[in-house]
Amino acid sequence: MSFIKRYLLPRLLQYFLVIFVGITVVFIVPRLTPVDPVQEMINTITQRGAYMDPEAIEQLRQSMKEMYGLEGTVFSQYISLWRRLIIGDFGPSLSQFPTPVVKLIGISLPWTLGLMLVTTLLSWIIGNILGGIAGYFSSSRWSAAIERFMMVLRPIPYYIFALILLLVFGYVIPIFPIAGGTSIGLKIQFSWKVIADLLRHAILPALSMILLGMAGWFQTMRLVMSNIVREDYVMYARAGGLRDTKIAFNYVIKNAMLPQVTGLALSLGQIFGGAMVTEMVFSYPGIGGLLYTAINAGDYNLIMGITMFSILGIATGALLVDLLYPLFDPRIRYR
Amino acid sequence: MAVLRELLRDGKFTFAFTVMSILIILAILSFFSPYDMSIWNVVPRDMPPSAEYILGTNSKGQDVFWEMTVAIKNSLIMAVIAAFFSRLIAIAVGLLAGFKGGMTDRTLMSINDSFIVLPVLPILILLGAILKERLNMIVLGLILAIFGWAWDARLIRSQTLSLREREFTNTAMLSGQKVYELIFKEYLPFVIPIVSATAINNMFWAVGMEVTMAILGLSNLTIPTLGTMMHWAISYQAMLLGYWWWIATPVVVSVLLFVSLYLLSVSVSQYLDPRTRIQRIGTAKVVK
Amino acid sequence: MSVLNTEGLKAYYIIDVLGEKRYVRAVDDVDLEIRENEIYGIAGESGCGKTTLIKTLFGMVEPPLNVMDGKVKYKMNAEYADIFAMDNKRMREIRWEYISYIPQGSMSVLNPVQKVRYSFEHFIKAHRRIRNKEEEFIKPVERHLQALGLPVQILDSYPHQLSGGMRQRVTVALATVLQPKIIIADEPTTALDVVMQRGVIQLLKDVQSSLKNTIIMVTHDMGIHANIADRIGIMYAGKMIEEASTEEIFGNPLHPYTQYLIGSLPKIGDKSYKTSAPGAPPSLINPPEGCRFYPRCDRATDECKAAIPKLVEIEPGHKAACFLYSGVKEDE
Amino acid sequence: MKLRTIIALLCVIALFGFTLAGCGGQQETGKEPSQEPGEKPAEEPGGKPAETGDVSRSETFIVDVLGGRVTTPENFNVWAQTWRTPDRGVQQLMLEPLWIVEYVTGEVINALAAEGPEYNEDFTKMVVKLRQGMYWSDGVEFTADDIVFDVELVKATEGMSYHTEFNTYVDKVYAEDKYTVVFEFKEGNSRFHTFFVDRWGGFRPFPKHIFEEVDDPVSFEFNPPISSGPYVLKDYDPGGYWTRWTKREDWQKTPTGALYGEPVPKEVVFYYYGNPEKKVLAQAQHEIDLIEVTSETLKAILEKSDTSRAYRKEYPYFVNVDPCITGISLNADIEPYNNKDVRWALTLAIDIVEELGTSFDGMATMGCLAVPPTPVYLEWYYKPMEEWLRSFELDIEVDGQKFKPYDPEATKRLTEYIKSRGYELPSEDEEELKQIFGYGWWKYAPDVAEKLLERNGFKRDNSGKWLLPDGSPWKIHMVTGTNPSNIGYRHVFAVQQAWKKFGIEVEVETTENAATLTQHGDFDATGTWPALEPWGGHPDMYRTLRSWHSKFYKPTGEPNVGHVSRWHHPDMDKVVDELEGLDWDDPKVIENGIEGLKIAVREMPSIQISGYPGMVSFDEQYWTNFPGAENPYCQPYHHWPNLKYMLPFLKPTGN
Repeated sequence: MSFIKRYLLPRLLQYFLVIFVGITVVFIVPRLTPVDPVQEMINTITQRGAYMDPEAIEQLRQSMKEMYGLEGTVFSQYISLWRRLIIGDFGPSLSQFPTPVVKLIGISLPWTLGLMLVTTLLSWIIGNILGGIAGYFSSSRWSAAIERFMMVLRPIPYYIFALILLLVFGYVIPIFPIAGGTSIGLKIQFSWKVIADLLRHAILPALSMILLGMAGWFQTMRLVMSNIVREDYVMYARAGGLRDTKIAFNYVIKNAMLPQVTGLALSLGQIFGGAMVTEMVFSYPGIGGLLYTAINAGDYNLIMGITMFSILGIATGALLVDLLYPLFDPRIRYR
Repeated sequence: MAVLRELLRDGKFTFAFTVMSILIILAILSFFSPYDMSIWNVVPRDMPPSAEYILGTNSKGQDVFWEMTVAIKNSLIMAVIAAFFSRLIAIAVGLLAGFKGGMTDRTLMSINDSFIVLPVLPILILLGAILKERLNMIVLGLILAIFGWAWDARLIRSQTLSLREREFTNTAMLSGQKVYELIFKEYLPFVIPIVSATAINNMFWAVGMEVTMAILGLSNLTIPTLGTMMHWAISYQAMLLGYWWWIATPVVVSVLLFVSLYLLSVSVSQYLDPRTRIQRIGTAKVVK
Repeated sequence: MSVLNTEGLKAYYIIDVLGEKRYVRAVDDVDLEIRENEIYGIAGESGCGKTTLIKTLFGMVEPPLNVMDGKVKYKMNAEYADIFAMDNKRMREIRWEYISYIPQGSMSVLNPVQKVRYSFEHFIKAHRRIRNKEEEFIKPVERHLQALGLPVQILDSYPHQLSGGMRQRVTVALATVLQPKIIIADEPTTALDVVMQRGVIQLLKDVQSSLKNTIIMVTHDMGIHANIADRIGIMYAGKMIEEASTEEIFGNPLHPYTQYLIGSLPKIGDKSYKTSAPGAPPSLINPPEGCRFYPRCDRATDECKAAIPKLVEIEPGHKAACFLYSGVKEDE
Repeated sequence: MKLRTIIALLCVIALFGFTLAGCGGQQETGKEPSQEPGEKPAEEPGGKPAETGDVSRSETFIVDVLGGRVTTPENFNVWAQTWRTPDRGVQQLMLEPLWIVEYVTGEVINALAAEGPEYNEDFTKMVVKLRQGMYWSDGVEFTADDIVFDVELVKATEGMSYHTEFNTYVDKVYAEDKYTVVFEFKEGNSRFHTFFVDRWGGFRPFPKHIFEEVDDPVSFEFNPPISSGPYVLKDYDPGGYWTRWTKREDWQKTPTGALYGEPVPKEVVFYYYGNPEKKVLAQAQHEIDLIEVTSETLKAILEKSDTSRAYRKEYPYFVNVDPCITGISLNADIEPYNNKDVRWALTLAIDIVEELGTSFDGMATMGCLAVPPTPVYLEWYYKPMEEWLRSFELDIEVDGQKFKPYDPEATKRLTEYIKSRGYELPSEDEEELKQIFGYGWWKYAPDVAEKLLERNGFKRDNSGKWLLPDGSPWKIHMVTGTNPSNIGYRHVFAVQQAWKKFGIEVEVETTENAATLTQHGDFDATGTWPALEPWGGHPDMYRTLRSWHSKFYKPTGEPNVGHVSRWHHPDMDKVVDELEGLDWDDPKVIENGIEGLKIAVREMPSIQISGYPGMVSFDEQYWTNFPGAENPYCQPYHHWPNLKYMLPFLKPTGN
């Protein structure tokens, strides 16, 4: 059982250590900013003209600080954070007090998960297939053409790309809605109509992410693939008169997929962080937009709640890779 | 120079090198700009490209061409700083962790993984709020360097691990070679291809991050960069009002920049890859 | 009785340099006759076209390599078949079955993520229908390994778990598992240390003597040739410049280049050898006019600069391409 | 190997399951607060299940949401202290206040109140008469009991808006009869009723019969909400982008119905489209009827949509009735901005024409007083004060004469600029132009500014850059938000240009935390309101001037309470104290206000530049008779609570 002692336990320890450090950083950094959640709240309320008596503001500030649990030293806040996190309580949102953070996340997370899961998987699959084909037949003309296309596609600034998609498919050829996650009046229930509507709203954001994401996967896959095609063991298998399909699957794709699977596991971990810019461009409901609001409102608890999800997601993804990779690639040992 | 001449045999490299040279020349041109880019209303607004204003003018009353030169300079400086410093950290951590193993490895990888799991964009936004007006291109470059090394340190570490397995390490160790000598003489040559390829990827990432932050309005908007140019163009509705020259300029420049960086990365790593290197040297001898 | 022969074989790499086509004449007008039941060695400096020659012999011609002229014929069922006239399917079928290949650098020729067993399985299944796995696959392979003195356990190992010598022996076992008529071995010992080399060489010898087939052995190491080859061909700059039995080559080398090669040989088994001749091999894009060796040859005459000597029989069974022995020119 | 495989797999599965289970569990606990007593399970108010696309566009009025995406879409409890995006229909359609300001006509409308408040002599008691025959949307009558209950509940509940205010002032509140509420105060307060005046906020009554069943009125979601206004909630987007309201059948029983008749649209949808460019696209496709935008965005819409029109049909398009004054606030608490001369010098270094040209392409009403230059305030303050402004002198001599900084020609200079940009002036009549572009501003006098600075020890270095009196370089740190459509943002960048031109180093920080920074005094200059807005529909300047009272002064570093400039002056204290003793309908209020504004001119605590040049775009595809400049029957914005009073006047086009 030396595997457990020598590899698994230390690796798990590292896993928790990483989460611990991540959470600590996310706790400290917002508190170093000049943002004061109480002030931001008072400003949001008064900015638009709601009249607050100057005398009342002072008292309000004090009472809000108490309610928000921002009284006391940073260290005691930190201790109480862990006390809460251990029992799975993220506390109330400060900007939407007293709505619990988990509830806010619960509203937004399904949108994010739905969108990101599908786009991450699809861009991975399409990118790898295209990249694989282009890498395998790297000398063919259309392989070069598709490579050039991807090369130019990938670096287009995402925001601009998304905006162009929106202009083209939302305005010039108005086949997709330009904002939101649902049509006016839609009640979420299980019917084909509802699913079709949800899909219609998700297509543009998804498309923008799939296209650019795909280009990234394509490029790495093509690179890996064209390297593997030149590997000696592929040449050798060919010399041995193996069938092309056998070579393609057992010798090229199987080996090329290894780094890509790692990449997929980590990207899947990242989806908990949401897609801030996508959600902003397409006005799509989700966790990224929520995080942006939280940061700007100095909503410490909400920031913590959302980033905690993404930290857990990525850390687990990385752990997954470390634990499973040796099963796929015998060259790597647990160490 | 010989290396360059050899690289220039590659059509991809030639293209990328040409584009990059043009961009660098443009960046240098920025020092001869007739306008101070922090001053608005120095030229008529919203003029399409003409002989007088090669790339037209924007709604702030600035010449887009000269704005672009400054933007290229600033974005490049930022990207190079980010790439350079993150490489330093990545090499140090990767080699050390891979070579030493054990506790050192575990500690370093814990730190490394902590950086990997941290959500970069939110933290950048928060850091931007802390640094406020001190957030110039150099500082931004350094910040991005702090967040841009972790992945590559892991790569370098695993490369070092596999090098450690090779026989020459044992031979070297047994023959009493000093550790740093071993690392610098024997390992670094294998690590350099990763470093150069990832350096270019890192610049790619840094410029992308800057663009994202600027579009969100969170970088220093008074400094022209590719990102802030897009920010101003978007917020003045250049796209909808048909001032295509204003929005297209930074987009095209950044695509060109990225494409040339990508091609550079591909051809340089091909050049440096020990395996293709042997082939290439083999043929090079033949070709001579 | 030749089992494989070539006639005026020309295989060039075509390289596109800035829109201009250039030819690298890696194999330039080579005639070969390789006999049944012999070990034929091909020697020469690196970059002289050895590897290209055996690629061409094996029919593995892919761009940028092109066969410009000439034929490669295998003797099959008492007839000579031009391999460049065969279709891909036929090519695929005769490989391993009729002619197999032991690659250079066994380090990376086995798929790193699959056990050795599967390499055997794939190579065999590509040519034989296996209905009963136990009877038709596992047992014969195990017998084969045992016959070659290899432990059966290697089948369940990953390539990286084997030593370099063991991996090379696996490739020998793989190349011989279908008992082909011809085996081409491309520098099978280069990456190994001296002890390992001996083992592999001995294995090859044993295989040949039991199968009574032909081995074409390429290496720059004259020591190995001395050890194993029956006949040796010396290549220089894409051309075959001398061919004779091993004793003849070592005892009576004719061509100045061969003399250099033999003369600089320190002792058998030493991997490194001194530079065989002053200067470097010529460019294969713009080879020197006339004899390709004349710039490095201290016995060169004006004739050598003007014309290319043809490989002709100087003594029985001993061919050389040098104006010192024969005035026959290549007609170009 | 095999054993390892299994262990590794098991570990991963366990971890993932653990994580997921954790999330699932948390989500469930998250639902708990919605299990409050008194809350009915959410059901479709209309009764029939909604389908997609069941919106009859010709009967639906669709408008924008200024507050953006709603993060808690199921929560309609706007009485909790925190932000609930009230402009998604909650304040415009669902709720009626007691009183509401109408800044276009300059009046305070009695909504749920029947008439204005009645105070006693020493302002310790206030009587409010309620409008009779008003009903909540669930059929319960609105009475004095609601108000009494509301005030008492708020007093008792920490975390509800106005909790502090009501506790500070209200001693007793009781119903004299069914429609009369009496407030007794702990101390005299002549402006207490303004807490109930709706001007984009204010206390709006909530239904007693719902809230009295609730344990925790702060976390209570008030869903489905009960309306006092003419519309009720139909449904809302779980993602938070749209909220849909439908007209009450008993709309007569609301103040809107009683005052203006039946609102025309059958349904109103509040839809947040996101970034400005999306709003343009949405309106170009006739998917949104009313939006607020920037000048560039408006230009784009007018180009793309034939049916869209702005507040003014032709240039300069902008809304000149918005009751906010915009410009630059200086931190008058820190060196060197605590020096009046410096503040005046910075003002005179701005060329108003260039400023307005850069920021809004000339589309704004210039205003040099601490009061917005809307038509009603022009009448109340700018016109009466013009003579004084013309003769106002600064304590500095130019050519042997005291310098008179006021520039009545500024309007003319601005119209010249407008013509040079190729726009057509909306009128040739000088008076009319003054109504639109303002009465005048301060002279562009960098020479005088130079003198003002020099006499305070400022010097220029060799390159012409200004140095502080101590010889160090002068760098102004300006702060503004990240939203380019924000008016303050535009001013900050335009003024930065002016000051740079004058030779001062200026750094602009754009940050999402501009609010905190300004409130903590972490800035030199900012685009935050240079003076607090007055009531908008009432000449009383109490609200604006009071924020400059010295009793609210806090030193820089401590959170601010009064105006962000932290400026204060004994003369201003006196004016404010006097105002406090006046009933707000007392005619002397204007006199007093003029006194206060004069002090603000002399001292220049912050630089007022222009009115809030709002840009709205109406789409006339489905609806017409919008309150544009030619027929300003009501304020034109979709986010002001007065929207409900616009709805009875809309006319369907039948498209």
